[in-house]
Amino acid sequence: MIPQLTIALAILFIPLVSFVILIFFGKRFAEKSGLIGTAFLGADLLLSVYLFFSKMFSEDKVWDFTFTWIDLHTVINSIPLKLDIGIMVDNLTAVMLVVVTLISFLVHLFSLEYMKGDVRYSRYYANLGIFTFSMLGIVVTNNYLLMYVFWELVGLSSYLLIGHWYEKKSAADAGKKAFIVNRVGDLGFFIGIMIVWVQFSTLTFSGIFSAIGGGNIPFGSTNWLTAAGLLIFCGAIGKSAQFPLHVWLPDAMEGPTPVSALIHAATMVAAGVYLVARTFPMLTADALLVIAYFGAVTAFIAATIAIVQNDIKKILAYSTVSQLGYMVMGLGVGAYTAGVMHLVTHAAFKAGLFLASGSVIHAMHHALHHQGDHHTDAQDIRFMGGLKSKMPITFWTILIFTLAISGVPFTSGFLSKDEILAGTLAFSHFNGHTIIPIIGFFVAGLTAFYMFRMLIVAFMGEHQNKERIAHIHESPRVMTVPLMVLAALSFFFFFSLNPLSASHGWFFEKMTYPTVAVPATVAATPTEEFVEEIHHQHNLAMILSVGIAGLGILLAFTTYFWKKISADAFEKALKPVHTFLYRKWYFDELYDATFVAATMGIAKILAWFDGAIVDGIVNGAGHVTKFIAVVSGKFDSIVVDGLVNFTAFTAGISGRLLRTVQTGKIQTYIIFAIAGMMALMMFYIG
Amino acid sequence: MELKILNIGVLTWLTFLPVLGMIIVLLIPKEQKSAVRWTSLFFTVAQVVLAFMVFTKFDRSLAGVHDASTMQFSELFNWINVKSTGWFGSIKIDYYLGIDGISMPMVFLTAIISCIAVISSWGIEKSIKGYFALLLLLDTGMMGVFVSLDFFLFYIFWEIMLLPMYFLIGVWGGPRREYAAIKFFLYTLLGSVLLLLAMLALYFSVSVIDPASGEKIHTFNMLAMMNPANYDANSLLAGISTSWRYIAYIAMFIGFAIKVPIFPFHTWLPDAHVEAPTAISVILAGVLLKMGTYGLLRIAFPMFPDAAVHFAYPLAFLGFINIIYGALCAMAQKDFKKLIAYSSVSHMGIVILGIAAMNTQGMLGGMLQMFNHGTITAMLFLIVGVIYDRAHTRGLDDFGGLMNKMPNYSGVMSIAFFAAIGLPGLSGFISEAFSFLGAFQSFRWLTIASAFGIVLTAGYMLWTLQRVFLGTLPEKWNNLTDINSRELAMLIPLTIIVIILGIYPNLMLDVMNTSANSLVDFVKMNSTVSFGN
Amino acid sequence: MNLYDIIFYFFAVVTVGSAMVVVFSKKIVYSAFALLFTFFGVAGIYVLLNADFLAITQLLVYVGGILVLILFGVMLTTNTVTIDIKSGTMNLIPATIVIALLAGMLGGIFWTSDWFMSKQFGDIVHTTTTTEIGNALITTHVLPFEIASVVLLVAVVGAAMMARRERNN
Amino acid sequence: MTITLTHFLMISAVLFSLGLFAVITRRNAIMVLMGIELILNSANINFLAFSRYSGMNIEGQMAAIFVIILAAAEAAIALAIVLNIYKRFNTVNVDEISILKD
Repeated sequence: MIPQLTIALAILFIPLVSFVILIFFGKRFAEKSGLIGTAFLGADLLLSVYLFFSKMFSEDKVWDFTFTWIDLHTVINSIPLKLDIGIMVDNLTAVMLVVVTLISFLVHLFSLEYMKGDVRYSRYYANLGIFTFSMLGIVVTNNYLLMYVFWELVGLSSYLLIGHWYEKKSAADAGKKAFIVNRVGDLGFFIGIMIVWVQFSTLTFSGIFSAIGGGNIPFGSTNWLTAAGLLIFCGAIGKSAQFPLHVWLPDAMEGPTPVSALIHAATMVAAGVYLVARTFPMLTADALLVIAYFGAVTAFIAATIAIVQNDIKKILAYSTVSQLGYMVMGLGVGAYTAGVMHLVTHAAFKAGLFLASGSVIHAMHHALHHQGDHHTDAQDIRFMGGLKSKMPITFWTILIFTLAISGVPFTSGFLSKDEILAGTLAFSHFNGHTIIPIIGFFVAGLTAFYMFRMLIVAFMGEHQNKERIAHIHESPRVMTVPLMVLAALSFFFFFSLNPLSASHGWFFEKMTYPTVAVPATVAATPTEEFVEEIHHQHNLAMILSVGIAGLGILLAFTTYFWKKISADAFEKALKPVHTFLYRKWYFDELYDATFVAATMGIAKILAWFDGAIVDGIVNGAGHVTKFIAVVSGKFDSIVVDGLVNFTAFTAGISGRLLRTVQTGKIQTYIIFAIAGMMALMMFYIG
Repeated sequence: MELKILNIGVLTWLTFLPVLGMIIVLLIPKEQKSAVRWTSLFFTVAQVVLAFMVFTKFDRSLAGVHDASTMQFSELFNWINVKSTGWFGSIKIDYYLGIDGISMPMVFLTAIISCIAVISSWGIEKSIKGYFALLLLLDTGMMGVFVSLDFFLFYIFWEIMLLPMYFLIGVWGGPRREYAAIKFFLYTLLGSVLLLLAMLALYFSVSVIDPASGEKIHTFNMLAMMNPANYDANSLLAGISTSWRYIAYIAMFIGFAIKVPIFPFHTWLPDAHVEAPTAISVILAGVLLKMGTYGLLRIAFPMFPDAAVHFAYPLAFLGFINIIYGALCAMAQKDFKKLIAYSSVSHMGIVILGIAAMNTQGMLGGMLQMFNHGTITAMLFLIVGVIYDRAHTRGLDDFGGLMNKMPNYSGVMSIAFFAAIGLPGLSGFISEAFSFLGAFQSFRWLTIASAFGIVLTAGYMLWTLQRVFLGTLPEKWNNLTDINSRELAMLIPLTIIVIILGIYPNLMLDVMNTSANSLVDFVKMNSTVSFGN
Repeated sequence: MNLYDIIFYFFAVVTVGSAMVVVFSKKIVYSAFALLFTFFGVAGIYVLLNADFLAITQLLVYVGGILVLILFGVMLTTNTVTIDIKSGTMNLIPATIVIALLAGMLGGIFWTSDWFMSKQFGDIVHTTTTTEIGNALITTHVLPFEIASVVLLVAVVGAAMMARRERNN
Repeated sequence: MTITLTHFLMISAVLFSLGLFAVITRRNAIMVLMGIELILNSANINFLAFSRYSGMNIEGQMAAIFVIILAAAEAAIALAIVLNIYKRFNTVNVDEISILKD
């Protein structure tokens, strides 16, 4: 193993050490546990940065270390059957390592103040530790098995963090929902892994791709190859909250806000995108098309919902879903580097947005607490307003983030979003699916609109409650510093020196397209052709996207700042549409009424079936046996034992019997006579 | 490989140590309750130590299964020898013990679970002597089943185990204990009868040359029964894929299926579990259920390879039903113990699915799942027992918010729950994954359908976790105390096993691997061989 | 379906229907009057069976004699005709079973039996049978005829005597 | 389908069953009497039907004539008995007149 990989291993395990220390000795450290966690993550960040630079300046394409974890000592299809696992660092991993450790570190820092006085302060930092560990695991692994392992661990830590305040039923519910919905996606992922393993007897990326490149196709059919790709993508659907499994992410906002920033904005949900990027070489054209459509539909649905939400975290949650859809769409159309870049830029500005909203909520909470007001929702933007002057740092950073997410030039968001849009245009150029770029541009406009709506309503204008605003203060340094760092990272110069095009920056240079492994007959457009076309579409995409974003921003200002258009009137006029969007397209209701209700119903029916029918048969058999036993017992005591007595009684009994027949009523006799006659008739005739 | 203590084989020690303990327990005056407890504990701990010795000395490269020369720690004595009795011929029954990769994990599991059962029975007050004596007898029965290589001996141990179980449920159980005990007893007895019939059919079909006299005699030797050459040409079970062979296989299968339990023979399980005291539930779920699948692997598959291959798909289908049906039934339960009982049904379905696949991964997955399910379900039942001891109720809806009240308990519980869900890093994952991977190779769509079980499992497990441990604590449980050190002493070893096997499953897989491969090859090879020709 | 058939079914329906009223009616007076129609129907069936003399005899004896007797009996044994006479029933269930079986049996036998049929059936001329009956009564059947007349005489005398003795009481 | 012997026999069977039913189930003696009349009528139908379908044999009609004669006599006697019973027990319900039993 080369030394750099030892560093990678160190990066991976440092957060785990933090977790172990805090979970077992957290009580002892109490208030200091936050500092301990932050210190570990700081070290981790430094190592990641070092590794990043050494990888960037290295000539090696990939550093890889693989060893056999389990050897089954048998062969299948003349390949020895064993599970190889290991770690690897390529450019994508190096970047992701920095992204994860940086944001995790900032969130640790931010939480020092935000979570102060929490009942489970040390548990919180422990959970952050195990989350970071699992997320880093996803990033550094070189095979699907470990990927799945860490994938599930990420799910677990997300469950723990969402349910941090588990006394609240909604928090516990949200955690459970997140885990189960993710499990549904993971089920597909797992089936995909099964297909891959059964065919290739290996789960390392390089092994699989070289096998496919060598013409080895699952079950000899490209359809199965497409299916395998799509099933693995199912994992991404779950983790990255893509339609139709996006429902868990907004609920996950029940967790502490810094957690939302780390997990549900920057890293964990991006894992799905990362998975698609990793799987990219084995995705066929059909699979990519489906992925692109899933991304587009997700981006569209989430953006429409975000327009009407009032909870600041809900708005950000849906914008996250929408942006994730964007990234998936980007990968789906084949704009690999753009998708990955959007993942990175989005991580910075979305984490910033969440932390800023955390700062606002923190301040609001404080003020409300001071007033003794426990009814007003601290997260509702309608109760904010005019916070600009009170919280200048928060305002200015959030403005930068909003500009970035809206895709305004000179920001990082502009660079990546522009490339994705150019990619969609190129995609439609090659195979005529024009709906994808249309959705892409439309969603860009929507994004600009709802983000500025949030900004204007929350920060500008007048605050409605004089007393409350007097108590609102800017958050302490420990919270604003992370905001400023992230704001700085939202500018273009970190990714490309040319503010209008990323394609000549270091990112595009280092993050080259992976070699496509699938057979040429089912592969998407060849990379060179596609990149060429992107260049052609670049200017068009830039002009359109800037224009549309500007339009969205303008609309937001006219509606909410200058109030030239009445939002309320619109809302009234379009009541059904508004309700439909406000209730999130009724996805939750739909799932509750179908899947959840059906499962519970079937469960109840089966439980009844089990108790009443299956067990009933068993008990019935028991009763029958018992009855037979009783009868045979009676037979013994009455017939066999009483045979002697019976003989003696026969005369008496028959006499008594005959006496009852003698009713003295002639009609009864007639009946007997007829019956007897009929018996005789039967005997002789019949 | 041999290991002798005082010139007596280690397997005999393992098997009969608890009987020794039972005798001593019966000699202790009944006033000295703690002496009874400590004696039982001493003997079971000694058993664990022996099992661990065997585990470390076990040669991982020897296959066993059908080959007498690679059976380890084997002991072979003539036990019953009746000279020619008319048409019956001479009867020769051997005292034949030995272990291979299939039985080694089970031996280890039995020792550990028995020891933990003794610890968890510390609070038993009602006729304590009888209780521990029966528990130790049960231990012998279970251990004997896993080490005997003579079918007759196997059957004797199989029956020995029934009786203490009946009394332990029927005397120390809950309110409906008699019903549950009788149900369990009758159900298992039905299985035993079918097993006996199949055994006799095998006995009369197989004959070997007696080395002493040189004449051909019938034998109960399992390994002889696996060898196609030993079947008499015109006997009942000669030939290949004959209907008699299928009938014998099915009879044997039902005998084992009742123990597993496989749908629709599973209904004794929830009742027995609910009524049984905690320690007995632990043994029931931890060891007894494994006997069914162990029987399939040790007896049914190698002796009827043609039928095993022929009925592989139906078997896998039953596994599928077990997985889904068990999970759905569990979801609807309101009783904590019943829920765990149904989850056992679901998890044992994974074992069935894995071994039905008839390939190395599936077989290994199934066998590992047998061990892992033993430890995980034991933990779950202990967890229920802990809360039941304190609150005297098992209603899931009666609780809530225990996480704050009992943090250590909740920590252990979380590990058990997530292990049951199959979370990577804990032991349940790798065995489930292998079972599914193996099954996928053989039955593609069925496995995909079965995989939905993992979503359902997550559903009911998390729901339970939420109902019991999250939320707010009801007023009435304010005086609950956290788990004490005795309870921790029984849970911690299991927790450690669960975590270690989750990270490094090779520890167990190594032991089983050679045998599993050998079993798969043996079944595949003999499935096309005509018996007795 | 010719006229003969129509007439047959008509009488059949009258006979069976009214007989049912006789049997199942709750009021005895209704039964008595329904009996009248039954007798008429039966007489019609007699005609269809080429027994014109008997049909007339049926009407005379049954309707003119027996029915009137029955009506007298009804009136004499109940206080008034108008009041609902609760003529209760008994043995309903065994009777129903036995009768149903019997009816089924009879019907079955009648239906399935292969009856002896005269070959000259088609040639029969529809003429009156009165002459033939008269001849038969005074030739071949003279002894039964005489006995019947004695029986009738005894019956009439006996009935009168019983009625008278009862009056004395 | 023309009318055959069986049709007449069926009517007679129905009449017979109804008559017997009345005899068995009715309490009122007069109803019993009516049932008997129905039975006699059904017998007559049989006589005539067989006579007709066996080639216009006059014997059947002769039997029917004697049946009618006897029916008339029977009715007269029976009614006399009923009237006597009524005087004696003040009821005509046959089930109450069960002195035969004791």
